[in-house]
Amino acid sequence: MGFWDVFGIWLASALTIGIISFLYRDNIFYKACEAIFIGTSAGYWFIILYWDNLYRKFWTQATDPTNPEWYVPWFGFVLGVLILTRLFNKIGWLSRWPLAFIVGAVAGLYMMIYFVSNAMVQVSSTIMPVFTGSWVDIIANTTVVLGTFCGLVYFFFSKAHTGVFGGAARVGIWFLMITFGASFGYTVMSRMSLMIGRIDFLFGTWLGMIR
Amino acid sequence: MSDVAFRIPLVVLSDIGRVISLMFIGAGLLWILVRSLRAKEVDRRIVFLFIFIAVAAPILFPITFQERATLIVRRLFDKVESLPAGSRVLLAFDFDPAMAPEVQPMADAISRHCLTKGHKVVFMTLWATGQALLTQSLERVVKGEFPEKLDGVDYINLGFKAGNENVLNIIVTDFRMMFPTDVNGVPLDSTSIFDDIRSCKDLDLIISMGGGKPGIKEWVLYVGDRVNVPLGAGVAAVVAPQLYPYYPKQLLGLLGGVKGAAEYESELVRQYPHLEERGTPGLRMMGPQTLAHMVIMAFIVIGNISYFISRRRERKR
Amino acid sequence: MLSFPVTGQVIDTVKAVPDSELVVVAPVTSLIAADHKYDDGKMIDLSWVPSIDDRLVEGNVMGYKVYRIEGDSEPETIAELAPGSNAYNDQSVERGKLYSYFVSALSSNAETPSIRTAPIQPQREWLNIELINVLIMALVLGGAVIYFIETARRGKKLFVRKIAGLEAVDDAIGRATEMGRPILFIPGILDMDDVQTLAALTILGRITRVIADYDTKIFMPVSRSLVMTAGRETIKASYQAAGRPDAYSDDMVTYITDEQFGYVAAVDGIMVRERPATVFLLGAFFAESLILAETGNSVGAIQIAGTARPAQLPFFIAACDFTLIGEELFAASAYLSGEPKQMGSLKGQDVGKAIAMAAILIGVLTATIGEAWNVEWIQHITTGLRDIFSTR
Amino acid sequence: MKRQIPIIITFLIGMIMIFSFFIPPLEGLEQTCSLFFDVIAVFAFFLGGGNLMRIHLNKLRRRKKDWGFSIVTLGGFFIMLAAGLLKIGNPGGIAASPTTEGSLLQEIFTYVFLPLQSTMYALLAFFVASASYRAFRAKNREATILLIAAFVILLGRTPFGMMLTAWIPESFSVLQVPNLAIWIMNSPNLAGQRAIMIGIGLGVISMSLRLILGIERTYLGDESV
Repeated sequence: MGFWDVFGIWLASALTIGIISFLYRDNIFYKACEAIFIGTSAGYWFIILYWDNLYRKFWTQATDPTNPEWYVPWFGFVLGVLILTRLFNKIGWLSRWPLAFIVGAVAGLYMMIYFVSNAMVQVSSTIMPVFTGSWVDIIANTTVVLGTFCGLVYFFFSKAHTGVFGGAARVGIWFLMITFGASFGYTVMSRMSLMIGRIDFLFGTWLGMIR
Repeated sequence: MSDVAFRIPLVVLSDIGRVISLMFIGAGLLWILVRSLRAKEVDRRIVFLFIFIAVAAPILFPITFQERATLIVRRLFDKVESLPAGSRVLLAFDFDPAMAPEVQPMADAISRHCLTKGHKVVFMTLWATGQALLTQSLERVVKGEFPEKLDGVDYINLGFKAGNENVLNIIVTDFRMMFPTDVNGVPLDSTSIFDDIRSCKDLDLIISMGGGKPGIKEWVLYVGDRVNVPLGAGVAAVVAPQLYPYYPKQLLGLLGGVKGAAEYESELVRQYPHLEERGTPGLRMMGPQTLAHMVIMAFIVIGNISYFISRRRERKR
Repeated sequence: MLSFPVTGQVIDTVKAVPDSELVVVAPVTSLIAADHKYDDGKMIDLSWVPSIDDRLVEGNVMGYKVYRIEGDSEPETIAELAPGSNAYNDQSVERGKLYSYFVSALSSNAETPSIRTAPIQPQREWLNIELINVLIMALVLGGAVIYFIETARRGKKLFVRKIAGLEAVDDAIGRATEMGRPILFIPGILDMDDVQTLAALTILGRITRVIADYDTKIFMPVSRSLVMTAGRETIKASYQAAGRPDAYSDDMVTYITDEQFGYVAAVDGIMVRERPATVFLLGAFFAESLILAETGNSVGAIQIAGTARPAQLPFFIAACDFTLIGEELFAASAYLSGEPKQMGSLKGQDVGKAIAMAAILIGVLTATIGEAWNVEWIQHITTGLRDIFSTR
Repeated sequence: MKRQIPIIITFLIGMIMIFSFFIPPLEGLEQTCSLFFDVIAVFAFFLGGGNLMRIHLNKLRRRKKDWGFSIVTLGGFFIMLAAGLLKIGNPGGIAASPTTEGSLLQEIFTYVFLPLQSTMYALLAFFVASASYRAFRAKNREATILLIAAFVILLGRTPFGMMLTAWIPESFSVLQVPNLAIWIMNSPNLAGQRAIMIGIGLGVISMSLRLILGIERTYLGDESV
């Protein structure tokens, strides 16, 4: 290994320990790591944005003489310039135009996407026969249908959770709680793998203590 | 109750580090338990310390826990075990270096098992990036551990062929059309292992190990569903839930992630104790996971004890 | 039209093979090229019956090649397909041009072309009839939302049940005021092109109104520049509406970095140094959800969280005091506003839930009865219901 | 005027986007909008990055607490900007991708950025532990259900889950803890996820309509709220 490789590994280990030290308490090493992280990452993402969005996506399309729709990206450019008007008090209100554009586009687009892929698809896949297959399947199917139905009852806003309705809502919350508990328990393993990776790096790559 | 059913996790205590770290965890938990019996909350930094030790100790001083295979794993193990010696098994190494940490342990264990049983093994891969991994594990497991086995007689390496599911589409009717020769250029006709193998139909078992595309799904759709050959699989943990629906009809058994590998290794070592010294990476990788899960569960129990005790005290007041 | 477009029956791919050794397979039959329905005229669908030599046992077909002829030009290969294929979807056509196709069956050393299809032009359609059920559903729901908004506007009282997480907002702000510590608002880590960020900003507008009244400090570190701009607009407007424009400052909203964990490192630092009394975590969160929520918890803050990402909800439930689950996040702003017309929109969304619940109930009943007793007309109801909610 | 135009823009664009879903000739609009968004995001960064510099320069000038770290932040920021804009050390020269292997930008990414990122991510392991210690307590019926579900899943991921329940006969093997864990993931968990997802789908419709119809306009800095 050359000097720079060794230097890189020592630097990486120092940064790793600096971040971990936050678990004990906030300290000067963590603050240093944080400052390095913020500075370099903000710079890094600007570089990616600049070359990828402004140069590759905008500039190459907008200046391509063979592109019959070369003028389209320029509308985006104008919207982009408008956002900078915030820097000037008098015309600052113009910066709301690009915001209004984004809000309209996102609201309209996602309204349909979420409706179709979240609501419609889930309803149609819940429509299924319950009493088929072995007793295990029957219980499983009933659970899915009952849970989905009661879960929806819980989300109902127009009726207070009282009486039979309240009972169903209660069952709905129980299902949600099982969902949350189960997903939580299920992710523990993958989270531990992340830590195993860092410990491997510290004790293996850096200190060479792992056989 | 049989002696196997309730076997206490076999912790091989050979290293002093192991003893110390386990004692530390045990004594620490006991101390926390006593504290919580007095209804005292544990500082989160102590939780952090424990979880760190629980993960780091098994990495530094290998600590393993004996697993008991779940049905989904045992069915695959039993199939390999029950096939008569000389059966033809195809092992597909459909993974790349990124997936290798999870999938390689199971690939090794299954290869070892097949060769120990005296099956004839055909190795291949649908992944260009899997070729090097396949060659390496052949060098290590097959040639290194079973020097008496002969290339072309007891096993053969077909290597990689481009074409994804099209490769499967063709070998399902004819191996030679896709693989005129093995990876070393030896014509299949001149190898004795391929004497009576023409297509996938002539195999006794197919096991695909991977987690991407092409992978298990392609093997199920293009091979398993079309010819009547049992199909087993080993996949990375994140992919496993998507494959459960294929079990048990289209998939004989399924190893999911390091846990699946560890279960298989356990069964293997139980059946063939001499294989233990060849290494059980799956069990070893499960060490930190198991200990971490146990520590978390212990903390949940302790947390509830201290909660109930403090609540009872409040009621008394 | 019944002529082979390529000279010779067989295109020999392996020159060295004499004719007698060529493996000639039967061509595909019934090749049909049709315009892809309900698109912008950019696709043509091909379908055919595979060669009779295309079988699993003793079959000789190695695959198929799809050729396209644009106008009068030379045929070009546009796809090579596996044996067993019987359809292809050509997505590289242009409106207003004529195309015809033929498909060759490939053997190990030769290929046999099919007859050529009649020329066809891809067509543009103005309405995607296939999605008409989605359109009707969307209109029904949209109509319900608008109807209830109008009803509420005309002064009819509408009941909306209490949402615990939102009832707690006032107390949470009050607590920060009493303790004299700041309120931290985290709008998720995605940009303005995510609906959850929009939801977070609408909620921000509501709670800053209260914050401005209480004269409490709010701090909003963000990971996207656009969210910073929008957040400043929102807070500024709320302060103006509260009649305290002088109390607003741009420093309330700060851009940190676009990097997910860089942002998390900074916010964690802010939490332990500023010790906010109240933390709002609303918007799109990923793995950082638990890191932020646990750190917030460790400094003793009251935390109100909400996201529409089901994978992160468990962590908020575990580590925060109140969690807005999915739909509640989107309803929050309307609920907090307390305005009748906003509340009306929540009623509209309940109509959607009622439809979904009814569909599930009826669908499951008919599916079960239909399957158990094999009653045909009941099975039709099930299929019909599924069709209404299907999206293909 | 100042107030009306943004509301009209939102309304028009929103309506067009909704209907473009059903009108094939408008298929390409989504890409155009996302291109516009990408361009706007770059310009917005001039504000965001400018704000970052202003804050840290202020800290430096006024010698506020921890001003030393502001030097580090600014240093890192400018080094990255220079490395990326001028493509310093990039083997492919100015025409190559900024993230080419061997360039200064990519080296800093590998040795500084990556370890920080993955360690920050790895902190999750610790927080998962502390959260489960604190949160999984049987305070009421809901919390008890949460606790039991989590405990079964956790147990199912250790060898003990199988060891404790191996005596259950094969015909009831679904009750063995690892299988029970899979069952919980596939049935009640699925049901809960579905209810949440359907709710989200409907919630987004209602919120989007409020935004498009101009009923919800706090984000626009509308003074009339």
